[in-house]
Amino acid sequence: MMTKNIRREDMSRAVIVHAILMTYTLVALYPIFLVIINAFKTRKGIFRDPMGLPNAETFSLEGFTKVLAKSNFEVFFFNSFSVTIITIAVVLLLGAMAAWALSEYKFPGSTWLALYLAIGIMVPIRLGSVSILNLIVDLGLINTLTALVLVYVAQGLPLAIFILTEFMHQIPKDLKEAARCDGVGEFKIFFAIILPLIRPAVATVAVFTMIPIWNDLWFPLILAPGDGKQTITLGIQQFIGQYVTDWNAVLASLSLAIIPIMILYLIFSRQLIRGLTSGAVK
Amino acid sequence: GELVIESWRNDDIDIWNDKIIPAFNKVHPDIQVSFKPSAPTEYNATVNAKLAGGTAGDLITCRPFDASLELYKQGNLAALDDLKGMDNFSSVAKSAWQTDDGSVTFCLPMASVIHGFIYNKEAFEEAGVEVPTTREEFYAVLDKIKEEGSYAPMAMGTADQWEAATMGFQNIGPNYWKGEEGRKALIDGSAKFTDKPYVDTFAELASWSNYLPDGYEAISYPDAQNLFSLGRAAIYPAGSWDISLFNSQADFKFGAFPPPAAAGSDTCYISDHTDIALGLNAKSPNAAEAKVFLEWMTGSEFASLYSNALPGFFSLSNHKVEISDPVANEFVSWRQKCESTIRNSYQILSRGTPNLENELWNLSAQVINGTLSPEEAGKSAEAGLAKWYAPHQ
Amino acid sequence: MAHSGPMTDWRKAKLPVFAFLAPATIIYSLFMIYPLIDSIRLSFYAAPSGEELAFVGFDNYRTILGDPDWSATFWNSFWNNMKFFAVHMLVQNPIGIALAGILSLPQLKFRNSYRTLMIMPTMLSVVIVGFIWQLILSPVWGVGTDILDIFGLKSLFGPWLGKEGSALITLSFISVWQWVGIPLMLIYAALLAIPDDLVDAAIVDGATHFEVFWHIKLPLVLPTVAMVSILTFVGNFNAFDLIYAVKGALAGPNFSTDIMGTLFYRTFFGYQLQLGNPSLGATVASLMFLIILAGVLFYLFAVQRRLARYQL
Amino acid sequence: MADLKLDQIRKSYGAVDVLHGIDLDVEDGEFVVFVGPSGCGKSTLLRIIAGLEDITGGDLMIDGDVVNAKSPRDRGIAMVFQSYALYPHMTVYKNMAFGLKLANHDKGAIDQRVREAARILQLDQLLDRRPSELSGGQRQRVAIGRAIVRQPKVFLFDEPLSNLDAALRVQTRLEIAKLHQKLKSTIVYVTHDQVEAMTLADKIVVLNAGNVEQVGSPMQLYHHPQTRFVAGFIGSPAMNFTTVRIDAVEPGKVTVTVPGGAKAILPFDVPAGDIGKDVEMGIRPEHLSLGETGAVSVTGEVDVVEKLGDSTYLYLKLPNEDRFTVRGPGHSRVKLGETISAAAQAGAAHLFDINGKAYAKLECPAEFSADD
Amino acid sequence: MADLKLDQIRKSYGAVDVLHGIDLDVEDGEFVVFVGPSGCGKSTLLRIIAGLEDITGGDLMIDGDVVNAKSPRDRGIAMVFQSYALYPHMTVYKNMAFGLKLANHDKGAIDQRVREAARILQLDQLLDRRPSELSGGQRQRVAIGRAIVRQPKVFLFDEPLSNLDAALRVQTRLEIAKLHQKLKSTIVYVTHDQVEAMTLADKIVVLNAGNVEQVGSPMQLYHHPQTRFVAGFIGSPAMNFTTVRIDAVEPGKVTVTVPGGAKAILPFDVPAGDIGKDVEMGIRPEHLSLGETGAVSVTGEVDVVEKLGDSTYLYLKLPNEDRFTVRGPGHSRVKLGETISAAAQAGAAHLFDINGKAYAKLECPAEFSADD
Ligand SMILES: Nc1ncnc2c1ncn2[C@@H]1O[C@H](COP(=O)(O)OP(=O)(O)OP(=O)(O)O)[C@@H](O)[C@H]1O
Ligand SMILES: Nc1ncnc2c1ncn2[C@@H]1O[C@H](COP(=O)(O)OP(=O)(O)OP(=O)(O)O)[C@@H](O)[C@H]1O
Ligand SMILES: [Mg+2]
Ligand SMILES: [Mg+2]
Repeated sequence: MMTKNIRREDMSRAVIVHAILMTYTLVALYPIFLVIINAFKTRKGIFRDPMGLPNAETFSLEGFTKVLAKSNFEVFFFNSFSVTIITIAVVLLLGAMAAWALSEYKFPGSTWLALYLAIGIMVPIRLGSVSILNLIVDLGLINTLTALVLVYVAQGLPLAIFILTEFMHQIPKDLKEAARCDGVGEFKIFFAIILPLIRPAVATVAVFTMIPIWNDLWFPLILAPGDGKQTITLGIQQFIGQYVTDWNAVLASLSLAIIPIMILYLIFSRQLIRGLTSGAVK
Repeated sequence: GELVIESWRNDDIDIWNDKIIPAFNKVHPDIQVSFKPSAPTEYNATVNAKLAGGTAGDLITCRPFDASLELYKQGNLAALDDLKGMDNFSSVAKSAWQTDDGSVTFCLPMASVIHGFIYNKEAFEEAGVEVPTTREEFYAVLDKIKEEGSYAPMAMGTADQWEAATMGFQNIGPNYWKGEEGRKALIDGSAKFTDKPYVDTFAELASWSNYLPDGYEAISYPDAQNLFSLGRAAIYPAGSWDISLFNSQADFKFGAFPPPAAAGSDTCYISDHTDIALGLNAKSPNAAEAKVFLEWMTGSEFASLYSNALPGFFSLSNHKVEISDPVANEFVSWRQKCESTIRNSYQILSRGTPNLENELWNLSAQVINGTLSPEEAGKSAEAGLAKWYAPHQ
Repeated sequence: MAHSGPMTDWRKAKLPVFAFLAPATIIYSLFMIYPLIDSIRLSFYAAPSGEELAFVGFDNYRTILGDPDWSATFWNSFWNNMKFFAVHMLVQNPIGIALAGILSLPQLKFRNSYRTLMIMPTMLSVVIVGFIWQLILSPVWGVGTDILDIFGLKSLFGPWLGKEGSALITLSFISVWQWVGIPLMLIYAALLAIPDDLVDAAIVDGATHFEVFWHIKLPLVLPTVAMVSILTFVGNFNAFDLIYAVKGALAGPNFSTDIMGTLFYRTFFGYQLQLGNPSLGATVASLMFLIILAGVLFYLFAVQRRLARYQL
Repeated sequence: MADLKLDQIRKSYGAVDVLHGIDLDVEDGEFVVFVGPSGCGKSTLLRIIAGLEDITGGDLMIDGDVVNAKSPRDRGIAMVFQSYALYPHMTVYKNMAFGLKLANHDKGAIDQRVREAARILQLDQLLDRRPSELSGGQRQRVAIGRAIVRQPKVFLFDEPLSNLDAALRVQTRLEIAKLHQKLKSTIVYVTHDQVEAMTLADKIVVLNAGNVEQVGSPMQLYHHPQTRFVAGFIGSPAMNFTTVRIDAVEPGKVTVTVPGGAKAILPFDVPAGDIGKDVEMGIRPEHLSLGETGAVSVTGEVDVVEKLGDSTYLYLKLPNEDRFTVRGPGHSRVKLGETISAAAQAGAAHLFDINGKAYAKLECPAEFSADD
Repeated sequence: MADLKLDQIRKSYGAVDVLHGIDLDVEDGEFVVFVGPSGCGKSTLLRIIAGLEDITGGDLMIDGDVVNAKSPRDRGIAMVFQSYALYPHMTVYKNMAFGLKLANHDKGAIDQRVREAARILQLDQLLDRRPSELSGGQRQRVAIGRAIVRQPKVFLFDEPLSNLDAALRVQTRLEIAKLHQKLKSTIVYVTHDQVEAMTLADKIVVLNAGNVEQVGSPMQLYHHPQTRFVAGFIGSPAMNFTTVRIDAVEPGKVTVTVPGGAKAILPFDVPAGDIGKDVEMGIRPEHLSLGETGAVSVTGEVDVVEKLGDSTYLYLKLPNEDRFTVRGPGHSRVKLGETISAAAQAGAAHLFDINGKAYAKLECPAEFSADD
């Protein structure tokens, strides 16, 4: 009964479509899977049969025990987490505020300011490392997570403003005007109406901002290499030595480092899906 | 405050934390020391940035020659000539961390590394070959093992480039250019890379491609280490620092032999490269404590501790050090029978652009990959030097 | 930038406008623009070893572009970068577009799961990505050979990362693998904004799903495709990490994987025995900036203007 | 041109049943209009005919062939969407030619058909414009043109006029009517506007919550609604309803008490068992006359007066709080708050049982019956 | 509550002049409706009153104060938008309370006002829902509620009903009318639907291309349009127009030739200079009777028939190709293609000169004049 009404071409199309999607999903995930299974193997297990699942002979938590014993992984996590979360929060707030001002208000030089704020997308901030370091030293922020947050915020703002401005344009004009007629002040309009409305866009920006920060190695190295301030990526680095690489530990810490960012991503991605499927802000 | 040591030696954290620092603290319990390595590839950039920003640690691990010299010239490293115990080091040992005229020494030499070949004793037994003593025997052994087929004759790759230069070119080269003699001749311009010894070195290197595993172009340094330590290769062109890894990972017996010279040559040459030293950040607020630490490092306790904790890193001090590791001992014993030299690209010759060391990485890798002939490699290296180095112009 | 309508005159809201813009602009100017300008300023100075910085005008630019060695290196990295970009344009974006197109098919089950999973690689750090792919492509460990063996293509396997001819392309593909999520995400969002009615109309008009995609959806998301392209361009010409993680700053073999980012790094910070030269490094970076700016301006004036954004 | 047969068509989205078994015959050349409140399933049914939705149960036949499993392009249908769904990046010409091009018609033939359709719809001058450069009415015509060129067996329209303003709506409505006369094509048309339904349809299908409430010609539905729902839905302003009590029944006659206590004798066949029950009586505003006496008369307070110029709507509140709309003349002098009476002939009344089913009306003057 | 005065209000966007000097007085408690075709500037004018657009020239006074420079929140207005513009992330209650909360009213007062408004609008049950969970009509009421709670001096409505379906539109229209009666507030209301305008307004302002075309009560506009534009715009179906030739004039009387050749004597004062000119005569469909003879009579071929149940619209094509709509009875038997005549009383006719200005109509039966 059911099948009679379903077109054959639909069935075959569904099969092909899912075959393509699954193939690509496999391509996307298999390498990650490799890292994770190998993290649970002995060194010999890793290199004798890198594709094999850990079995009785090759299973080992050696990497994890080493990582957890030798390094303050909790501290690294905490540092990475706090830097990432705080940066995201600040970038989103300030970025949204600026994007709002740029998209909502007409003022002399607004186009130039928008361009000025976009330059940051085009140049590698690494170039300014020494000046940044000097600045941070002058501000007495060296070896603090604050230093990282400030730099990451500056780094994340241009793209955030760029994307959020686009989204802001989509907010129905009526809504803002209704609020103005309601006697709502400009700040309140932004915080009580606009911010809640662009949540999906905010989630997108959060993901874009989060990736490079979580994975950055450079600024933690020069701005906050101190004890108790290392981030997770920096933490992993300690297992990649000059001449000796501790593969078990590297794989274990890589796996451990994947988890939190995946969790963060999944959190944002629910908002993201909402954003994508609800046509932004309608 | 606390003394912070900047280093690229990630690998040594445990040794410093578990052995060296506690030993120091037995003598000076009031001085806190912490060892803060960063990734080796990022080290130079990081330290430069930190020095520029004034946030670097008190003690800076010194690369040999120009990298450190530049730091000294910029006023980032303090002169250490007046350090007590500095006379425990030979002038050769200090040469890597002195101004060109030798008037100032700015880092305390710590260790050198020696190149040679490590071999799998079981593989040699299975193939029925003996440790080669001449170049001809060396290739006979390689041929034999290749023929026998159960081992890759030699474990090395060119993916990381530096292996090709450091474990290849600088390993076997001194036998061609007669060690220090050839190295100095390059510096004063009396020898050129287009000369026979250099072309011959490249040529020998090129012949290695026959003995390397398939796809060696994409084999990286850790790959090669693993190939050997997992018992899949017979010979491993080594730096002495590899010993400790193999000690912990190889479950077969292995030995070492120096780069074989041509049959009939009377002297053998080895690369005994001054590799690592420790300098004092000129702006360190804890200079006094730092000096105490450095002085302690000139002593025999440190020499013995360091050489034994890190088999393959050989103290550069004049103290007699008893090395318990047999293979390390084997390496250091070559100092007696062969002439020592350092890598020929390190002193002065990498001061300009193009940089000779980096050139040699590239050229050695290309020669092994077969994308460049030995003659062209020589010409290219020479042309690079000629660009900026007056004696070669 | 398209504006939805008349904007509010700032005079009515003077203080708020200032308050909204100030924090972002200040942090950004202080920690982004000031350091960048300060560094770019360096490109007009030179500091012979141990001496003070001195103003040298365009000398550094003359060196980079005029000196045969430097210019060879520079243009080599430029062309490599173009190839790197070309692979992204020809592979990453089409794959992203195609996957987004498939994901936006009506009545597709599990679309969100697929999408979430496909974007995973984008979340990884290059340390991880470089490591994984070196492992897979290593001739020693045989993961790659084993996988090809499944399809009977074992003989095709080669040390791609190690050959001059293939290393750059291989790295580009790895980068594509990692970043496909971005075009996928952006174009998927744009595709979802196309009203269902349009698709239905085309289907009733006799179009297959492929024809709908080709004739209707794709033309309508072209502005997004263009935006993705320019982001790809900017991203590619700023790229550095992956090549550095896999091949080091020397970008071997024989500089065949050297792109502007690695050249900049090597020049600015130095590498191994080579000392960093901040002045020349800043010069390279300024040239990179000019190239990127040229690309962006080209996009703004030649491409974006011609692409009509249709009111959907 | 073709006929269409729906046989027990059912549709569910997951657990939600949207259509509960629709039976319908559409003859060749007939203009059928689906009406019904929002969400009743009109669009769903139309999309099922188009092939845009799968059928959950039942059979759909076009020209005698079961097409359940056929894709839209093989059904010989063309559809005009409420949003017009014009391809924004194509010119008017290309919009119309698109389907033909996909079907690999040769260029000359395409051109001829497009120009012919453009002529009929007076789009000749606009062929090079893009949809964004057209007015609403022009867009609407392009959408229709796109359907015409394909020479489909069946035209499907989904609320094609609802995005137009009042004047344009009237005008386009007339054009569609003329088009139908000219093409003699089978048309299925969805709307929730009953003026459109009344003026365009040969046959109206009233849908309610996924069921067919009644099928018939506009006049049949207007004069002989079979249910209270249809009675209330067809006609504008809507029919007035109030509760009346059945006092006595005779064959073909029923006596009821209307709110306020007056009695009325109406020509309905009501079973004796219903005596004493409260049922609903309906009278259309246009059949009520102010102040006049008639068979049925109601009295109430005027609580809104709407003057439209040509006529005046008076909204009465009856004693039982039910509300009656009365259409008075344009120059009516009735004031807010006044209590007035309105009356209608017995034949104008409708009577519905407690389930909303109409009682059979017996005697019926021409004025109150459909005869075509 | 307040009065409103517009004095030579002008508005341009850059070089585009949108409003060309609007004068208008709105009295306290008056319900004023702006009508006009799309793009004529209705919304712009409303938004100027709200303070959402800057004034280019002229003065706007509320309660005697010039408010040109005041921001919306200081004007004591409340606005209801066509799109409702409800805050999607807030419940109905919060939507209504939002403005008050920001004005720092105390909680109890807010709650009381919101509940009172909810009661008036029958939203009591919906206070905890979000806008996405409401029907169109309910959303509309929330939007109105949000305006009510603020107890503004002036209510502004911008096409509040245009997103609703027909039934809901009628219902909401009545609610707004009652609300006005209850609150006695000053209301400015924009619509392009003239039924709304006619039924709601105390005073209608007809705008055309940025100018006030005519201001007056609905009946004044219906019976005494001062221009052809107003005549055609007010009334549904629209007034019929055809070209007539002026044959002779006498004081208070003009003889014209209608298409087809018949003569008609109409009660207008036409200057002798216009003899021989072609002018436009307008007659509303509802004033034409089929077949009857009258002062003015036109003959034409029926080219469309629309049966609406209660009445039938016949579309005649006159000999000069002009089209006349005639409203016939619901049971009309007229067939397509028939040639029929329709006639009207002389008083029903309107006559416009070549500039579209109405000629003064002299004698006028009550039926054709506004007297309120
Ligand atoms: N994809 C879907 N999933 C679940 N329910 C759906 C879906 N599409 C439609 N429905 C439901 O089916 C019912 C019928 O919808 P349909 O669009 O046919 O209504 P309609 O009669 O066209 O209404 P309108 O006049 O508002 O267009 C509605 O209750 C709707 O909520
Ligand atoms: N920001 C603007 N810039 C330029 N012209 C504008 C702007 N806003 C409106 N207009 C123009 O002003 C005129 C009046 O617009 P307005 O919105 O007031 O019309 P309206 O009478 O409300 O029409 P509708 O019935 O379609 O809502 C239109 O021609 C419109 O194109
Ligand atoms: Mg519908
Ligand atoms: Mg408007």
